[in-house]
Amino acid sequence: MKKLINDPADVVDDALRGMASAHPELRIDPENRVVFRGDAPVSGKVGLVSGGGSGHEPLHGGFVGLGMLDAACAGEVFTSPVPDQMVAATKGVDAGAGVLHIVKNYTGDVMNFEMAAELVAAESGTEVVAVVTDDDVAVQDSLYTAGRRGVGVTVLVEKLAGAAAEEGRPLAEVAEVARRVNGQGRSMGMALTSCTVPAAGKPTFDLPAGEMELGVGIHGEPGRRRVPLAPAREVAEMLLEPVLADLDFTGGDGVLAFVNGMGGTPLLELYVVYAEVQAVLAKAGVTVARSLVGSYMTSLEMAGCSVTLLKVDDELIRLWDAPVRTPALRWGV
Amino acid sequence: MKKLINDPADVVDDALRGMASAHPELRIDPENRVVFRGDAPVSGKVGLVSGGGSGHEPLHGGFVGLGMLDAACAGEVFTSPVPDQMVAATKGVDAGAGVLHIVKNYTGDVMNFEMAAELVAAESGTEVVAVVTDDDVAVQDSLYTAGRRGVGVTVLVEKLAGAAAEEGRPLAEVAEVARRVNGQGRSMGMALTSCTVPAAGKPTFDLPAGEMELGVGIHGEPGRRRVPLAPAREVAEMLLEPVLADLDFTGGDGVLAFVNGMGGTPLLELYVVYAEVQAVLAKAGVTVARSLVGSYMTSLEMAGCSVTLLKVDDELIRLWDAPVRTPALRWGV
Amino acid sequence: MADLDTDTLGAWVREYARAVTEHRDELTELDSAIGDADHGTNMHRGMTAAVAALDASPPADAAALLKTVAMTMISKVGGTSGPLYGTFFLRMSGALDDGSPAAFAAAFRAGVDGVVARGKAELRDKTMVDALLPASDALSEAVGAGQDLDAALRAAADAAAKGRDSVTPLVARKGRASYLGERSADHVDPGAESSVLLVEAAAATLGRS
Amino acid sequence: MADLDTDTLGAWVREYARAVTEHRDELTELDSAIGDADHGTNMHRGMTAAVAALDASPPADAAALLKTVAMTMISKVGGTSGPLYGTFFLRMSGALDDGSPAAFAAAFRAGVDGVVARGKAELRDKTMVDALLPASDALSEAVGAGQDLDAALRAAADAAAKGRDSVTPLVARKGRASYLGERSADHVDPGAESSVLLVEAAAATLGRS
Ligand SMILES: Nc1ncnc2c1ncn2[C@@H]1O[C@H](COP(=O)(O)OP(=O)(O)O)[C@@H](O)[C@H]1O
Ligand SMILES: Nc1ncnc2c1ncn2[C@@H]1O[C@H](COP(=O)(O)OP(=O)(O)O)[C@@H](O)[C@H]1O
Ligand SMILES: [Mg+2]
Ligand SMILES: [Mg+2]
Ligand SMILES: [Mg+2]
Ligand SMILES: [Mg+2]
Repeated sequence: MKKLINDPADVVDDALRGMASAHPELRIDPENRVVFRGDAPVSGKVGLVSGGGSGHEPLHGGFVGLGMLDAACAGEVFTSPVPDQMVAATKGVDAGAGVLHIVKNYTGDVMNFEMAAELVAAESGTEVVAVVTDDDVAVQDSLYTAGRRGVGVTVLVEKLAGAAAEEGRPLAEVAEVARRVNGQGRSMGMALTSCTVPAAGKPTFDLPAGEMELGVGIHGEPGRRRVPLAPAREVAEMLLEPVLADLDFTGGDGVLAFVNGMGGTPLLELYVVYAEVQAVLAKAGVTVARSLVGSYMTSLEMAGCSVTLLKVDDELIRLWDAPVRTPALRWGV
Repeated sequence: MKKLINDPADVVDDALRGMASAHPELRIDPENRVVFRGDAPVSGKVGLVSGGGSGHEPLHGGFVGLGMLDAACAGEVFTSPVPDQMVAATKGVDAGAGVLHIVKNYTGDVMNFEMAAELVAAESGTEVVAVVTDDDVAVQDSLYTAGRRGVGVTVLVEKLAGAAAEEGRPLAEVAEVARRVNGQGRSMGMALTSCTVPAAGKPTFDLPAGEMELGVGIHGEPGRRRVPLAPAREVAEMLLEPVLADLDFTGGDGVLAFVNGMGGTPLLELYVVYAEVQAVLAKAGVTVARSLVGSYMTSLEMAGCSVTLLKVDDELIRLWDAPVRTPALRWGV
Repeated sequence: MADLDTDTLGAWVREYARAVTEHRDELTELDSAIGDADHGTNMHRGMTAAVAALDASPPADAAALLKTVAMTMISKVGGTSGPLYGTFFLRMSGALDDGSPAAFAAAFRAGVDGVVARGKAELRDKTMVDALLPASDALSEAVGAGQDLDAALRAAADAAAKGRDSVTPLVARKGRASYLGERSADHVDPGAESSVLLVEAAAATLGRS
Repeated sequence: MADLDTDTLGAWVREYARAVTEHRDELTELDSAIGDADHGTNMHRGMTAAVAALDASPPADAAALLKTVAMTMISKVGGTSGPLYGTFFLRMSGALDDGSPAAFAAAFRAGVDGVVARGKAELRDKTMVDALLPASDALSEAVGAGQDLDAALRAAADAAAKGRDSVTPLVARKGRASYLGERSADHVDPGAESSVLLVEAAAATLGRS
């Protein structure tokens, strides 16, 4: 295992220490491993809390700030944070207008956030609403699975619901934006290599030269099937085909197209993929209204990418363009 | 070789195509492989042109926009662009106030920019000044080398000289800022893995498990020496020791500390490194005034990092904080 | 054989902590194949912390002991196993009546019911439930039939192992492994394996006490 | 033996293009060891484009031919080798007088002087100059001594190869390889190798014409 870390057991604490130094505009609670907006709780504003296992940086801590999250809980690598962290985050951002939990659909994340909400309900009058993201079309959303995973759309939910909250809208409306974004977004990912969980010390799976995994998630879990390595052009088709089959993205005000790097894939390649995604969408009659290209929701050093499409309308475009000031997404301010 | 590309020969053109789609605010000349600010030439403003081999993204194309570069020339992977590109870029950004060429100190880059400047001088009255960056302390700056390489400080020169140009300052002053930044900045890099040049098809060098290269550049070139893998704490010391030995960074208004990822290293690890860099600096009595952590000047999918320190003063801090709107660095606007 | 008390239950917890540490890499390896390569790390972190918590402030009684283990799992593990094993010990703690084998069997059943309520897994979904439920059934049945705790826990451990093995060929329908579809078949479920270790630890300590 | 003309010089350029294509991977391999793994790709891209440019609009005379090669190298290669080989052909083009061996030798020297002027490398810096300069000296000397072009170019090719080999044990002092310090010793310089191919291509074509 070749990593720039100290003891694998300390990697999350060490990284939070680095984040705290590098981002004095954030407030980091090292005990609870919560990254707060420096000015949280923001009076009158609905608080947005998310969190999940570490190893997906900049998600979620890198999305804390004006116009996005109020707090993010960092779990161990690829392990959901614990309820105590979520309770601390929820209390820390509660300004009386209620708190939205943005939860990626993984059994552990859902259960821990549920327990946190139960604890908050028992302890205080804070109103908490949870929205679960589940946009990964690689997984069948059926009784025979844990449901679709929450992947790329989570970043978009955090931005768009964050903008809605920043406008001073009430909890129900902010939650509604989050739910709508999740409902209108779909993703599909692939990997060229596995990643290595620091504490495990070796790659989670073997991926021989000449092969790639289709339908991977963001935890180094193997995908749905293994296929021969293909040019970016075909990869774009393989990723978009199930996405476009799952939801009609044509017409309307177009889509937000998001090509996400898994961590080990250079930006040069992500732009190559984006060019091919554009081409596939143009052929399918899908108009791109906004785009995002970069490594925003990663799986440690895994090489690969995912594509997320979100149907947008005037309101979502306005919320997307609204000011945001976080370590990883910043504009308009 | 596992890459998200089509034909290795097309990788630069394909990526520029993707950039053009993803960033409608830029104007990309695909023939000349030049990324322009959408509003170039900006009336009354000194034009800033840089460029270099591809494979270092977001450098340089990702730094084109308000407050930074006016144009960037993309060469083949790890190969300096050709004079024709630089001539096209220079003409395209010339608004009468002259043009600054920001050139990383590599023999090829320097010669091609020199030839371009000769061509521009022969063809037009455009005043061109070149500033060469050479901040890499891994290389001895002596008669027996090609001089120190231009690495991390180049990003800072582009930001700070770009802000000076945006203020409407004359070419001589903008060039002076660029030279001052280069003179006050030092860097040192390391690699955990090699990268693979697409056209070469295999890793440039072998780096066995348990070993790392110290003093690497950003072209997958082997470093100065190979040492056993060490914890982030020691890596930070090994990188900073020669940097701090080369220039006195104590006192004054402190430094801008820049931890740069080489492409294949996840942000989680960069923050771990940043935490250790902070600790070393604190012990050495160096105050951090500003910081930057991320993969801004990469070497394809190489795993590793570099550390750059820049001595700053009030003026440089003001220029750093000035608005910038580019794909990869954006704030204040 | 003495009734179960704080010491004997403490021995169970310590033995389980030892076992998950011994099998840490194996559990993580199982989780690499059909999950995210953290189950051994998770269980090790949680049980080590549980033992440390017991050492730091020795619990007043058996219920307090189980509650300490529960709260430590819930606040130190995260992921799927943290809430589930946490709920298991929490419900056991609440249900434990006296130190009799019957009380233990009833508390164990309450714990397993808690896991099912929290995780909503059914038998043959290929989760820890496939080891825990048969174990609980075997334990209750043996105790009900008047067997001593030693024999009853041995039967429970056998049933847990049989349950784990019976779902190995199946396709997972809950948790991360379900994302793999057909590819999850013919792999041992890591949570079922850690549950087998839990019951074996009980047999190795409580049964002999 | 006929004097050098557009056709024979064209044959040289085409043979060189063929040779760098044949040795592309080898040149890149040499550049991997002490550089950035692109020299073969660079030379292949440039010379293939040069041949295509000659095919697209056949040059009027020998000077025009060399100028087309020069401008193509300068505008298609980049890196270090683009400006240097471009300058070589550009200076040759400007210096070529008539089709005599003496004129060729003088033009070749002008080309090499151009490389030295542009790159400022000295002998034993371990660059292409260590192949080109001895080749130029040998060529001038042989032609001056009245040898025919065939023999003169063979002597030049031998001198280029000897020059390349003589610097292999040395530490590079120019270009990317100089960054490696001591680690650059005992590696063949890729540019010296591509220069040997250039002179060998001349011997294989011009010498026999
Ligand atoms: N819904 C569920 N109910 C009961 N057990 C479950 C459920 N989902 C998953 N599990 C168990 O959890 C185990 C995985 O635990 P762990 O790896 O620690 O958590 P995570 O999957 O969050 O990484 C699985 O092997 C399975 O036995
Ligand atoms: N200053 C110089 N003068 C002459 N030749 C040089 C000089 N610097 C480097 N070279 C030659 O250039 C070769 C490398 O060319 P190439 O790999 O195409 O360019 P780059 O080094 O820019 O990647 C070296 O092997 C060396 O022979
Ligand atoms: Mg996990
Ligand atoms: Mg090069
Ligand atoms: Mg797991
Ligand atoms: Mg090279």
